[in-house]
Amino acid sequence: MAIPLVSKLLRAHLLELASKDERLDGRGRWEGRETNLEIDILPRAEGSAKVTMGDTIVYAGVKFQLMKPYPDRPNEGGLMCGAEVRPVAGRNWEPGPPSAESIELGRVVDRGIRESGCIDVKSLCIIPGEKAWQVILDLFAISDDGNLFDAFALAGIAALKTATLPCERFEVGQDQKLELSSLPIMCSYHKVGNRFVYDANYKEELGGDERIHITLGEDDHVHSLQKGLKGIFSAEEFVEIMEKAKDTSKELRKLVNSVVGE
Amino acid sequence: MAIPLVSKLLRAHLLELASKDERLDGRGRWEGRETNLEIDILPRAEGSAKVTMGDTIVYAGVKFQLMKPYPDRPNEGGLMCGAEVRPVAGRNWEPGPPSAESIELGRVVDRGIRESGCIDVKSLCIIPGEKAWQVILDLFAISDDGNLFDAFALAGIAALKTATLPCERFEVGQDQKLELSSLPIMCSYHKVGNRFVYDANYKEELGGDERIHITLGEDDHVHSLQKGLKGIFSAEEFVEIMEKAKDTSKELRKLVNSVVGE
Amino acid sequence: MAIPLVSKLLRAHLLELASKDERLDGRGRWEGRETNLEIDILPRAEGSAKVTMGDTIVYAGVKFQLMKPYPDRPNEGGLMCGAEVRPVAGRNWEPGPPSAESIELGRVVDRGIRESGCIDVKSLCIIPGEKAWQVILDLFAISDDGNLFDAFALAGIAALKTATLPCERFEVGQDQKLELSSLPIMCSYHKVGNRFVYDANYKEELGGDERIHITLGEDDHVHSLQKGLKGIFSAEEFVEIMEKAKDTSKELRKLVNSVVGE
Amino acid sequence: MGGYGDIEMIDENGLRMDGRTATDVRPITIETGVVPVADGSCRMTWGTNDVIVAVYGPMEAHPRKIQRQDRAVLDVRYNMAPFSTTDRIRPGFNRRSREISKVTSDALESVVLLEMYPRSKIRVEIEVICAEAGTRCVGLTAASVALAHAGIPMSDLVVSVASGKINDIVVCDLNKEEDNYGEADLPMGILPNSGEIVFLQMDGDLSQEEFQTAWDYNVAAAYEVHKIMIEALKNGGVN
Amino acid sequence: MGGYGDIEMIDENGLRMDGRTATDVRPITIETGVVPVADGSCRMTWGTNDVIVAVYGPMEAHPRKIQRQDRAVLDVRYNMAPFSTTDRIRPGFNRRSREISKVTSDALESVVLLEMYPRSKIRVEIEVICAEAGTRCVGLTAASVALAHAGIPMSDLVVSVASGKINDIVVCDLNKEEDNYGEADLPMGILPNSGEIVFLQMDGDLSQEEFQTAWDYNVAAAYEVHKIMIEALKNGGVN
Amino acid sequence: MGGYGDIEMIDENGLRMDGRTATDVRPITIETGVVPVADGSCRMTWGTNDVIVAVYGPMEAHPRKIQRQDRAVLDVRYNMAPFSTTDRIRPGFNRRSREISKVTSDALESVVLLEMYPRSKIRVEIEVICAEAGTRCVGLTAASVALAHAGIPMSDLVVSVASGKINDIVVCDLNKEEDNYGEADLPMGILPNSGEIVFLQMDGDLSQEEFQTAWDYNVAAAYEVHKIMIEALKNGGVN
Repeated sequence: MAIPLVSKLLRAHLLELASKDERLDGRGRWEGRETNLEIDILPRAEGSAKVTMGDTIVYAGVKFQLMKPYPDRPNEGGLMCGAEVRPVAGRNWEPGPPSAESIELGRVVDRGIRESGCIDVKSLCIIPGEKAWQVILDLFAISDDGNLFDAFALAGIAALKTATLPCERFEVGQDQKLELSSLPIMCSYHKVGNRFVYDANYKEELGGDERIHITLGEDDHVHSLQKGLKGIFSAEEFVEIMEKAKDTSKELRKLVNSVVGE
Repeated sequence: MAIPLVSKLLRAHLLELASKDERLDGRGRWEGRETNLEIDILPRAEGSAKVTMGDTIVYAGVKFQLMKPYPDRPNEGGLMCGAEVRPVAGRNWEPGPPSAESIELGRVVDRGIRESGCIDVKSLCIIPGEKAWQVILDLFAISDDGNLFDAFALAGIAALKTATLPCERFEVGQDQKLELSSLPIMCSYHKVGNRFVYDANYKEELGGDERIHITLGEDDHVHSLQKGLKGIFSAEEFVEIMEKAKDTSKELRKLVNSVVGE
Repeated sequence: MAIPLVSKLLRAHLLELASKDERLDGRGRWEGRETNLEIDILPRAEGSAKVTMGDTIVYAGVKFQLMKPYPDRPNEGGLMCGAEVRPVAGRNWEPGPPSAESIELGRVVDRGIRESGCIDVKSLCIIPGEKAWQVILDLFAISDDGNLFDAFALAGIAALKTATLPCERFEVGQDQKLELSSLPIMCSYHKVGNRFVYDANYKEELGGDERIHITLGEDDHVHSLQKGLKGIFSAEEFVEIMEKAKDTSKELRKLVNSVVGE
Repeated sequence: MGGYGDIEMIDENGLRMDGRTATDVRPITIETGVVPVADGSCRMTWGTNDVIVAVYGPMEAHPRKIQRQDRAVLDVRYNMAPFSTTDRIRPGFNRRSREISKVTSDALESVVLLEMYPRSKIRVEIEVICAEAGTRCVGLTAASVALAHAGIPMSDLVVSVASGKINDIVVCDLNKEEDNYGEADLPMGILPNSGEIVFLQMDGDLSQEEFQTAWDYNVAAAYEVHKIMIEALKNGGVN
Repeated sequence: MGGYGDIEMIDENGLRMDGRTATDVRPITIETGVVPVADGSCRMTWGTNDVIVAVYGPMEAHPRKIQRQDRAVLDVRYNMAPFSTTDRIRPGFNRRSREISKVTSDALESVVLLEMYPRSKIRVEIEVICAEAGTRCVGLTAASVALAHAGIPMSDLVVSVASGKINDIVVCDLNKEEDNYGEADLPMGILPNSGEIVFLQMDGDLSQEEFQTAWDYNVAAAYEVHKIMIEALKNGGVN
Repeated sequence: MGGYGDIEMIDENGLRMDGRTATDVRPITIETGVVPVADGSCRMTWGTNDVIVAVYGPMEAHPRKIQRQDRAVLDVRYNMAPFSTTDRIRPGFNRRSREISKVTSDALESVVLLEMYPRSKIRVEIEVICAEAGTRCVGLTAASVALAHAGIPMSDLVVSVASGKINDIVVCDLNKEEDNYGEADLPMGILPNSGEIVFLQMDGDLSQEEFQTAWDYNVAAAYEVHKIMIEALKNGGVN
């Protein structure tokens, strides 16, 4: 990703807004943008979702492949999660091999899903040591107006929840739903104008400092954390955003359940 | 390939020549350069040819490998066609991964041969689903004075026509000729000075606009077309070069047959 | 590797020193820096050594993998030798794919060991045509103050001499020592101030011309030679350094034997 | 071109398996403005094809060595999303995508008035979200709509259509099944105002007569598709 | 995080397999100046981990396009030597190394006074020679020592420690066996003078209560490790 | 070096399988001007080896960062065409080619008067069209002819020859079969006017005495090959 020059004016403006507890687009500090979730919108994918958060738009598609289980885990299938931010998504995203930014994006979303244990990799085994399903979750950004992390995570878990194992096409029995035992949800906080806000948009990211990504599962269990970018934060600051993440993750989980069906 | 700067003078000169129905090197509009075809000149290849068209010189070499047929086509072998224009061939060709230009070169020549159906891929099968021949045609430029497309296509089809399946070396029976059921021939036209000419040389390419590649088979059947570069042409212009391609392809087919033997 | 600009002053200074038969760090023309060899210092490697020659520090680690023998040599295992000079080792070494310099380093050290025949590749075969050991020798520079070639070669042969085949971990019998039938030793000479010196340091390399690498085995048999860099030398010059290499290689062989045990 | 002619793709009434006549084009929708952060964009569905195009620019071309003193640089990328086909596509370099990007760029360069923006760059990003058959035609057509939506001046829109041959019959706008068993494919890029050509490819086997029919079908279809493009731009306005 | 809980990793007395209590850190040594040609360097062993860090700079940043007018560029690389693990690591590009390099760089940028060296570059090279568990923590901690050894001004040292969970018990500084069977891992980068955080990752499964315990263990351990760092810098001096 | 010594490569009269004595060189032809668009070129056949070299330049070196203020940059590439060997060679990066390019470049830099062309670049492109044994020697020798044909000033031509050992006997200029079963190979690059050396490699096993014999064979052969080079340049003239 090309690094845009950030004017000192933008940073000063964000600082001033923060001092009045305001944000660029009029939102409250912990308020997210309007979020829309659609499912089953990619006819060639075995599971799919589209998430719109303000002007940020992403797709998630699930495909399955047969794999040979790893020798040390003969009874398990696999999960692969790739995030691609191609130059279609914004003027600062560049073509070429994956940037450090998009590698981090993919790995942080991947960990949140993987570490929650929501997919029982043992249930993906077809013949121990010989054949198992590999779940491939592809995250694809169409429009980046900030906070791709949460948009990807939300689209990703929704796409998985709608996915169907294409057993018939691969001639290994009848098609069946991919079972998810829980719904890990990521909430991201960005330090803007010297205080953390939820769901920063692109301009806030541009004039901001560090960001913190929290993935919570059922009963507020923590499954994944990541601090990104240059910046220092205190234990008190962290406690505050963790509290907020507990609330917001519950709301987003409700959204997924209402759209996909529990 | 490095993009050389084209002087406006060259374009103006070409336009003036065109207005008098003349060309840089004195040729007529539809006249090709002196073309020479030699065969069997690469001792390590199973089929080979060298084509000289004026100062453009290329080699084509055929090698065979054993392959496992693709699951959806168990009774077929394969054809692979690669064009390499290494920096030996001219001051503007650069080292490194294949440029967009050389990818287009390889793919256009490949399609002309492949789509003509001149190689019966079923005849390349040795044991269905297990073993088949892969034909590899390597096109290699030594000197680029323009119109590598036609030179590659001509050398390629001639090399294939001289090729012998190395059955003995691979211990699958006795050596035998590769059968070709037809001789697809490519003719390329370049818009220079606002009109199409046949077999443009390097300077004409440099000061020209779009080019059109036509591959014709027996009975003037069309097997492949490609328009390259920026430029607009009319239906009437296309009809004219198609008529010329019918004549020229017959002449070049005669040349191949006279050198290789029908 | 970034090419540092060499001041004419340095070259002039080296020339002047040479005229007085002196060197930058006070050594004699054929005198090496203090050389220290440690073994068994990498707990995860199956054989390892660390060599310190003045401020040049390198590690060598041996790992084993199972391989399928090549079809034309069904009774043989393999040796792979890779040299990596990562940017940790000095301010002019750069990240990215291996430079021409580090490729040459790896290949010259590899040839010295391979061509001496000190590893009997037939003894690495476990089941002919099916399973054999591949010996992987990784050379890794920590600090480059010149003459990485000799440091790598010395660490490499010492690491191999300490290596143990991990038969138990791979479940193919009991662990056993890797047998070496000889100890090839490399000695490198650099033309500095218009005369060859032994074991050039970084500054001498910087202000020097060509270098010559000689690998000698038992009874002074020659196993590998390489001339590197721009420069011209005479037959007489070569005879002189060959004589010196005979002496120095014997001393270094003694060092290896004293540390590793014969 | 597979050319397995034993499957009946056209019935006794001359209708194709999806009910179209030989000259019918698949259903098409166009929506502009679908990438809010871009300077111009559109989504085009054409049969089951689903393609999104974003346009960025004109903006400063950098590094400076890619700048042209007398015109803008056009930077066109065609890409298929990993989930756009039945078998997943691995991200990364791909000879087919490189070639389609190049011919699409060549076609668009023929109509975009690049001389109006010296030293600048215009990026055109074509993303195939769902592929059926003829994605290169959909991409090129949608790209000219997105350029218009971005307000980039052009001498004309480009309409791209492909005709082909199945069961020895020439038909317009092959769908996926027809493409799998088809014997030839002739995609063209047509300027609807002059009838001139900026894009042309073909492979397979066509007699001179069949070739002429396929050409004529493409030109006729281009005028129909053009109407839908104009309608979408009227509705969506220019950014 | 494997999470195979049937192996007993903690005995009835609360002691771990290597004899440590829940809050004990593995043995640590630090030696500075181990890369003589570098501007600053150190070797840190932490359990069986063996990490070497070299610092080069501040030096001119080139090519010029990477220069920043108002500060130095920090160029951090984390790499594992091919022989650092039981299964050999193939040299070359690696997503995991790229990500660890980035988060380490982010953490160090938070403390290095980059504004003091406009237009220049500081290189930090972290090489894992032998890996046990927690190499990213060792790398980050050792990097801050090497920067101090190079005389680069910083607002504070960074101490990085990870706590985790095994057999449903939270413990500090997982060793290799514990890591293999562990159920969670929480690495943090702590500024010992302010208690603030510059690095934070976590994966696995921790309840809110367990999470708090792991956090507290890390903070306590950081103060202990900090003492060893200070001692090493006193002994080794600044280059 | 294979070293399978059970095949008789030399008969009782000291003749090799292709009829040569121990010191005979394979048949050689040289033709200049074979790449018409280049500034200098030649084709050299040596046994079944067939090598084409083109020289471009001196021309402006760009990007500017590769320029040297006091001399020209020499850019040498050695490459084997995919059809040059029995098993096809895949195009692309190749450690062997990279190393041979480097040693060839080092050898040529020793004789080309680069100081005469500050800030410029000279490209030498060596393409092996058909390989037998000793392609690096043929490439280096042909490159010096092509440079002379391009009118680039040199202090001397370079003649490269390799001697080796088969069946414990030292012979000059190994052919393919001899190379397959040979026990050592000593390629050298010799300046025929001074007898000095600019290129030297060796691998295998040679006693000090055998080594001296191989060296002497190379020097003697170099004078013979040099005559053919001079003859070709006389016939072909300078471009």
